[in-house]
Amino acid sequence: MALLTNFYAFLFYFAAFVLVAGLTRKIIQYAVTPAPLKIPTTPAPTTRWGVVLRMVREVVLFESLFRGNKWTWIFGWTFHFGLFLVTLRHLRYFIEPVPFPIQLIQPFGIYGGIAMVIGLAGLWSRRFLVDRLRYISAPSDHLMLALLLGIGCTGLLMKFAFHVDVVEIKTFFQGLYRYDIQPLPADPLLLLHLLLVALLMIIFPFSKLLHAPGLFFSPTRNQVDNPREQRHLAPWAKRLEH
Amino acid sequence: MKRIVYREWRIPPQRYWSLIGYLAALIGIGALSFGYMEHEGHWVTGMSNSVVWGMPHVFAVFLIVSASGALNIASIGTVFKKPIYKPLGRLSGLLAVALLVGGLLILVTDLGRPERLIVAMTHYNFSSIFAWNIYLYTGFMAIVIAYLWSMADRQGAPFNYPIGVFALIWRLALTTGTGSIFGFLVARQAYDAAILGPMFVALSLAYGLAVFMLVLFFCFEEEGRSIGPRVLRRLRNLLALFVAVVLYFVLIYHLTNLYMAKKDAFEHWLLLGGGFYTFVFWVGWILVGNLVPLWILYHPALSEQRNWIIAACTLVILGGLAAMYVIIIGSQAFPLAMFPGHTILESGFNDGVQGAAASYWPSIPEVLLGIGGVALSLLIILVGVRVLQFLPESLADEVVAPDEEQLAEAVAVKPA
Amino acid sequence: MHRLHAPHNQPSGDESPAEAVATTRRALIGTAAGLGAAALVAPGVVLHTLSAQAETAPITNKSRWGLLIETDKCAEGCRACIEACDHEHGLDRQVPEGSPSKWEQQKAVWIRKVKLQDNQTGRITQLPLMCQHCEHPPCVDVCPTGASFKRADGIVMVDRHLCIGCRYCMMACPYKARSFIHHNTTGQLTAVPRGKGCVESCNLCVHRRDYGQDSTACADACAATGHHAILFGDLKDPESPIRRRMREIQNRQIREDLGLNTGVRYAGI
Amino acid sequence: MAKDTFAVPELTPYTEIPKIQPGVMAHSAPFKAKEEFQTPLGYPGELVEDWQQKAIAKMGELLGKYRSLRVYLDACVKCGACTDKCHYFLGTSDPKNMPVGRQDLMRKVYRRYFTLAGKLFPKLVGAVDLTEEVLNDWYSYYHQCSQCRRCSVFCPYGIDTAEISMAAREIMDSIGVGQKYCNEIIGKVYKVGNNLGLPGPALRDTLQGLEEDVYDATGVRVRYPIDEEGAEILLVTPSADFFAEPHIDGLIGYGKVFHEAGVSWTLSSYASEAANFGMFIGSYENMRRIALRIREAALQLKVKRIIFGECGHAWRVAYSFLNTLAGPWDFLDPRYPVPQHICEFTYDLIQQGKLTFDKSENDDKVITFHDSCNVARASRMGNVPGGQFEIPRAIIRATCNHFYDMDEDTIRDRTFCCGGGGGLLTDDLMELRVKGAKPRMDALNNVMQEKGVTHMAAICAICKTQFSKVLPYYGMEMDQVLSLHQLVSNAIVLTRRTADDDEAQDGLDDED
Amino acid sequence: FAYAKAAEIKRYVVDGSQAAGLPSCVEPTERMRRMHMEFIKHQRIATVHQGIRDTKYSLAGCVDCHVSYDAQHSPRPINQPDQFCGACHRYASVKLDCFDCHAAVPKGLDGDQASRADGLTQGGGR
Ligand code: HEC
Ligand code: HEC
Ligand code: HEC
Ligand code: HEM
Ligand code: HEM
Ligand code: SF4
Ligand code: SF4
Ligand code: SF4
Ligand code: SF4
Ligand code: SF4
Ligand code: SF4
Repeated sequence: MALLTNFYAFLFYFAAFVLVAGLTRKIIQYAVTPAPLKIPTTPAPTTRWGVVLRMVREVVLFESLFRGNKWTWIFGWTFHFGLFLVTLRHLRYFIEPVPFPIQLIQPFGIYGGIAMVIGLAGLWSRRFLVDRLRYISAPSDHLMLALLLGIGCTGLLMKFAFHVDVVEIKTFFQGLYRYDIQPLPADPLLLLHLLLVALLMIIFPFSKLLHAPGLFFSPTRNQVDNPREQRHLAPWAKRLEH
Repeated sequence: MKRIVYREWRIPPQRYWSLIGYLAALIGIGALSFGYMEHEGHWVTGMSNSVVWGMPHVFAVFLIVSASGALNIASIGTVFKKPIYKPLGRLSGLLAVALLVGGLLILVTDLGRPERLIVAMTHYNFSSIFAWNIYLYTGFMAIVIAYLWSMADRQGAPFNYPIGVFALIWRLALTTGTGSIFGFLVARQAYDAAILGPMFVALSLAYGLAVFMLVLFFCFEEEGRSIGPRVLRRLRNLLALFVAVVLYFVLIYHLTNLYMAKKDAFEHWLLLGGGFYTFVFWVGWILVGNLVPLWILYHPALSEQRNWIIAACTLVILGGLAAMYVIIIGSQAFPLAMFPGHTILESGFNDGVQGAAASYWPSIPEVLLGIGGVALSLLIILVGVRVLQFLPESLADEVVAPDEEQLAEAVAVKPA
Repeated sequence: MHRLHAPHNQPSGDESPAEAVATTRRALIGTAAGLGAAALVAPGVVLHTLSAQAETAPITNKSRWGLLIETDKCAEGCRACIEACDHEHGLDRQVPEGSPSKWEQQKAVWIRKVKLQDNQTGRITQLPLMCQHCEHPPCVDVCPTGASFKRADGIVMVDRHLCIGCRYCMMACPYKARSFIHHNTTGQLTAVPRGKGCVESCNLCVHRRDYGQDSTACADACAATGHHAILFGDLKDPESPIRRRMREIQNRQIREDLGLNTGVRYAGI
Repeated sequence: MAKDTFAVPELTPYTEIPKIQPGVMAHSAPFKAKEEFQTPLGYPGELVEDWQQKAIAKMGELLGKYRSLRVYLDACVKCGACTDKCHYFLGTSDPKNMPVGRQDLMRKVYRRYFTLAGKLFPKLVGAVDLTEEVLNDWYSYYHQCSQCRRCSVFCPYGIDTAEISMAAREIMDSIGVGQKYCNEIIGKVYKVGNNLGLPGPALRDTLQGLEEDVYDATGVRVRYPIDEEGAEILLVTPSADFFAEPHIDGLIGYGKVFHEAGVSWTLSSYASEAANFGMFIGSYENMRRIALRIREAALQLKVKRIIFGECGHAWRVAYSFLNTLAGPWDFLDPRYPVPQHICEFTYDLIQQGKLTFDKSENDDKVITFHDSCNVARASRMGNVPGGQFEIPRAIIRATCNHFYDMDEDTIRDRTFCCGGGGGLLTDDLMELRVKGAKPRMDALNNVMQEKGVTHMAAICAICKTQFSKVLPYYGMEMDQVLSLHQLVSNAIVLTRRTADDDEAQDGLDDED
Repeated sequence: FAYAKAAEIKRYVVDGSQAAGLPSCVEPTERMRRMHMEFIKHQRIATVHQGIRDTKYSLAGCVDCHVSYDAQHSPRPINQPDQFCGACHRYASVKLDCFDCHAAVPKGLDGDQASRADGLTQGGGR
């Protein structure tokens, strides 16, 4: 028992470290790489605020994807929105006291979980049914979906079929903050759920999941369309001028 | 074959976002009312143990009924194969979904325990017409979405007709079902009538079309797309026909009620002695909702003018709300006849002492909740036409299909 | 014969309080699994006792509970049955909200008194009116979730864990027997949970049924005033007092035309 | 012409998404640049020794220089939204012509050398070594991308395959694998001043001829000046405008507009080319070198404004990059944006009511408009987003009575490339050009059938050339494609009689 | 199922409640922590629909056993944030709306007793 608890405690310390360090490194890398030319996909907003709005629409509504492919949009959006709700619901394990909005969101988190799984199933089926997607899918693309689907299904099973001791789980995670390792209940589903989650955290900075931070750095989406008004010069390009 | 070109609604962003802003504000206010009613309990509304359904239901039933009627245009296009209505099919489907969503949301937010919605979706009592309606509504939504797909996606085209027929049947079932929510209430004198089902179908046709026309005119006007006189005339004639049918059903309904001795008292009350309800019935439902619009629509000069047609549509809608008020609230206010042949002298529970009607006065939160639902429907519509190709590029005479029965129509429908 | 009002907090059995506690302990430790005795002692405070055996098997349709109301016995100005019902179910703990006229319309009422005058003869009738426990209850037919239901023993009630507060049952009930709880509730009784947003009505004092008491609060109260206008009993048992009395006097259902076969019958209307 | 080596696709009422056919376009590759074309641009003449390391090193360098590349190679989730968006895929069915398929050619190499997952588990993430085979694929398929950016419109992260093909071409150039067509042309610009290699005297001849033609046709002396110091406006236009139908009709139109506006203007023989093929090969340095010629010409001729003629990618470089590459433009008149598009100029005059048109001159035509991809998705006109769609249409509406748009999904920012952009406008890629034009041809054919459209106007030299060439493959006439300013030219009513009037007028103008 | 050792687990049972002096809940405590909602939901169906008034999983039973008393010997509503149900549910952020309707203090089963119990506490229901 103690072994298991200690293993998971270590695993989560490690996973959190990889996630944070890896993401920070990637984000810094994106941020310091210059975009030497103005390449927003036009029509593009001509003001900073316009760009913020465009970005919000992309992040919240997946606007471009909506124009691109309705099926992918429906499934993809369902999945991400569900994931978002689930994440909010999960904050209850990590915050004490639980903030009021998180308390309110709790029941929606469950629907979010269901939506997420449906969305993932839809996305995965596209990878088999559409020849173009079959062609571009690497094993990692399938595994990523399997991983998330695995997390979602174990989670839902815990919610609906094999209840676990939520309070102990919370105590375990609260303990991690203080390096005070509390016992983790040894329910198999929970252990599987957590194992997969740790895996997800570890691969996050090394996989296509970088699309989440990537979107914010995409020059075609985050640039203001004002090249005639404002001269835009990358540091390395400036050096050419002399 | 000539293709109908559909285009996203491309009014200037400032204009668009300000429209969305207004609607969002109304929805926000509706949401606040919901929060207030939910937090305080229903005592803050005008509803009581006597009048258990109030303003929210007036709005909700109106929207639901219109939703079904709005789909009528699509049906005429695909099922009855009138090509001139074809370009309107998509908008008609969108409206059907949007109005239904708005209406259902009002119903849900008015529940005593809205958080138990999931219970309503997991526990069914199949002897309840209400439970069936849950199926009818969700099914309707799914069918209309499939219908829209069959109209918009080329792969769907072969299914267009069968889905259209199915949607038509479903739509009739839905309106009948909605009407039967009332029709099955044997206890209430106003409701216990088989004719309520068909009457609701008639109401739905008129209200759905009126809403449809207003939305269509508004969208086209804003963006400067053109609607030719032919389409205008066809829609106008259709509306006139539907309004006339409504009037006919109202007549039949009250005549049969009068004929049944049991319901004498109710009829007498509603048509003469019901005070406010009598007023709403005659002025709201009959005059504003039926007679004036009919007059406009059959008037040789006015009926040719777009603004007058718009006015007629608006009146039909107002009349529709009045009709719902009478049907839903009036019928509850009239006391239950528990002791035929007796007069109630005293009662501990407002049983209609001396035949008095129960009092009900709409409260502000209920009305705002209803308006919020309407705003939500409109928001869905405006977002829909903006992001997807719902609106035909033009309905000018030279673009739309020729009238298939021009001659016959001139004789049959055209006002003399 | 009809029993007079029995004080219902009177210990019914021969168990002494001490024994009761012991039994309970055992039950909770899991050996006797809570069968039978259910008397609990909260340390040093109140002695809770139950007056009868709690039901541990599902109720059956061997009985159908009902009431017989003899209107001519019902006295002008008397409200004993109403007060008893309110007290029994904690309705007297409702806190008025809104204007008095609104409160009149919105407060929960399970049983009320109605005074009628015959339009022809001018005869005045008084009667208590509550849920009629219809055999074919329209409220149950229309309830979308099945929250309104009829127990095997004929009691029509609302499972308030399922009720979504749609009020359709209220629309359907021909007797206006139901109330919607418009307000936040406080101070509910253990035996009668009730709360905002659900619909409720007379349930023939269902907890009394399940704890084996043999009458309803209203009937007991009426008897206590000496009027004996309300008689409770099993409509299926030909030898029950209620059936015997029904054979003796003419009685009918309110709105017999609807064919609901109510469990509450009235004599003298 | 080797018309028969491939089957021309059949036009269909709707452009269907084909089933994939891997490898069907692997054979398509442009001629490689010989040493003579490589060296002027600063590239090795042939495949260098340790090309793999060099290429990877170059890739590393570009990853550090271009955020676009860095983010795009990481971010793609293989959602597939772009897969059916590329006209080359729609026309050829080769899955490596799906934008993501094209990106993956580089991404798999990137993963192998630059990511942990690719280093550890190459199979899992589809990472491969940079082999000769891969390089061949690169050469072949990165020259089947017209850098039209249609894919970036639909990609949820805006991944722009054009950025990746530009980078790939630069990497290939840097190891000595260049494309003949682009590199030769860039060399010509350096040597002569324009893509076609038309020397100054030839240009002067042509322009003189034009003046006479216009005088003959209208009786008005419209001037087509070149190298005139002190003119207010420097017009920079694609060299095709001096040379071929229908381009030259556009140039005639610009002249008439300037004439009516009463402004003085000039062309430059030193910067006699608007196009900037440096962009196609992804070379910032070459792009900058070409752009700087415009700066020099502007300084030399002491102009106050710079206006660009009709050319798509030229306008992209001008609108989006010119300020970056050759700015700042503080010596020009600050009242005008630098640079302006000729359409902006014409549109402003129309707005001010300074031009008179006789629309009936264009009544023999029913027009549709082709949004050139680089204008539509990589630049703007006017001062509101989307001006690049509205301004040309407004000009058409002002000059023609009959105008219909093509299918909504094929215009504005969803427009289909003509099939010849991005440095692919060469005869060695004819099969690709014809097949890649299919989606546009489908849409055109539809409006021809349904609306009776007879002509398609365009505002890009490459589009016009490409269409003139490709239309006949689809059974249409090459002269169905028009310059936008050709319509202006046809309809404009010339009210000023002589050039002298102009000067007098100019004086007045300057005063108010 | 393998459960963590009971000894290692933080307990929510409130001092001064009847439960504090008892070794285990109506089911093994580990099981109760995971399954109590299933038990009482099941019980409520049995009670409401079938009239079974078994006290094993009765909500009233939970309250009786787990409720604690203040200095004046008044029972404290069990759903208060520092009481048995309330504390745990707040920690786990699980909404507990049972006590919207159900009495949160033991009041016995009829009105007269309830009045007496009420004399000892304010409010009660919530
Ligand atoms: C006879 C008294 C009794 C009754 C009735 C009772 N419990 Fe308990 N319950 C206990 C005791 C004693 C414990 C503590 C056992 C332990 O410490 O291991 C407990 C523990 C619990 C726990 C675990 C709390 C913790 O701190 O780990 C839960 C949850 C619980 N009970 C819920 C309920 C519910 C729900 C009901 C109603 C169905 C109920 N109990 C009825 C006596 C009771
Ligand atoms: C809207 C009111 C309401 C709410 C909320 C409510 N109940 Fe009840 N509950 C009742 C009523 C009414 C009864 C029936 C009592 C009777 O028939 O005597 C009841 C009975 C019960 C019973 C059987 C009686 C007992 O004490 O054991 C249980 C168990 C029960 N409810 C559990 C719950 C649980 C768990 C919740 C919260 C999830 C809950 N209830 C929420 C109204 C409610
Ligand atoms: C040990 C902590 C703990 C205690 C003590 C506790 N609960 Fe819970 N309860 C939980 C947790 C955790 C859940 C949610 C479990 C899940 O979602 O899988 C829960 C869920 C519930 C649910 C289901 C709620 C829903 O919306 O699904 C009810 C009902 C409930 N508890 C009633 C009670 C009552 C009544 C008491 C007090 C007698 C009580 N609980 C005491 C931890 C506790
Ligand atoms: C800012 C936050 C994010 C945005 C805007 C975003 C956006 C998108 C979009 C637009 C897609 C393509 C459509 C699709 O296939 O669903 C996508 C795919 C995907 N996203 Fe996200 N995402 C975000 C965060 C995340 C996070 C946090 C995760 C995982 C924990 C995630 C996992 C995935 C996966 C696995 C796919 C691929 C689905 C497939 O294989 O088809 N995303 N994302
Ligand atoms: C360390 C992080 C996590 C912990 C401790 C955790 C724990 C849990 C637990 C205990 C449950 C059961 C909830 C219940 O019974 O009420 C659950 C459910 C679930 N989990 Fe997680 N989980 C974690 C991360 C994740 C992640 C990253 C995802 C999604 C990618 C996820 C998806 C789900 C889903 C979909 C459910 C079911 C719905 C729900 O109850 O919310 N979990 N999780
Ligand atoms: S207690 Fe008896 S007499 Fe008094 S009102 Fe009730 S029924 Fe009538
Ligand atoms: S009297 Fe009303 S509430 Fe009672 S069973 Fe009959 S219909 Fe239902
Ligand atoms: S209010 Fe409750 S009991 Fe009545 S019909 Fe609706 S759900 Fe059923
Ligand atoms: S039977 Fe019980 S619940 Fe019904 S009215 Fe009488 S006291 Fe009230
Ligand atoms: S930029 Fe254009 S040509 Fe290149 S891949 Fe994208 S869509 Fe195809
Ligand atoms: S649309 Fe973008 S993210 Fe999706 S497959 Fe194409 S390039 Fe990748």
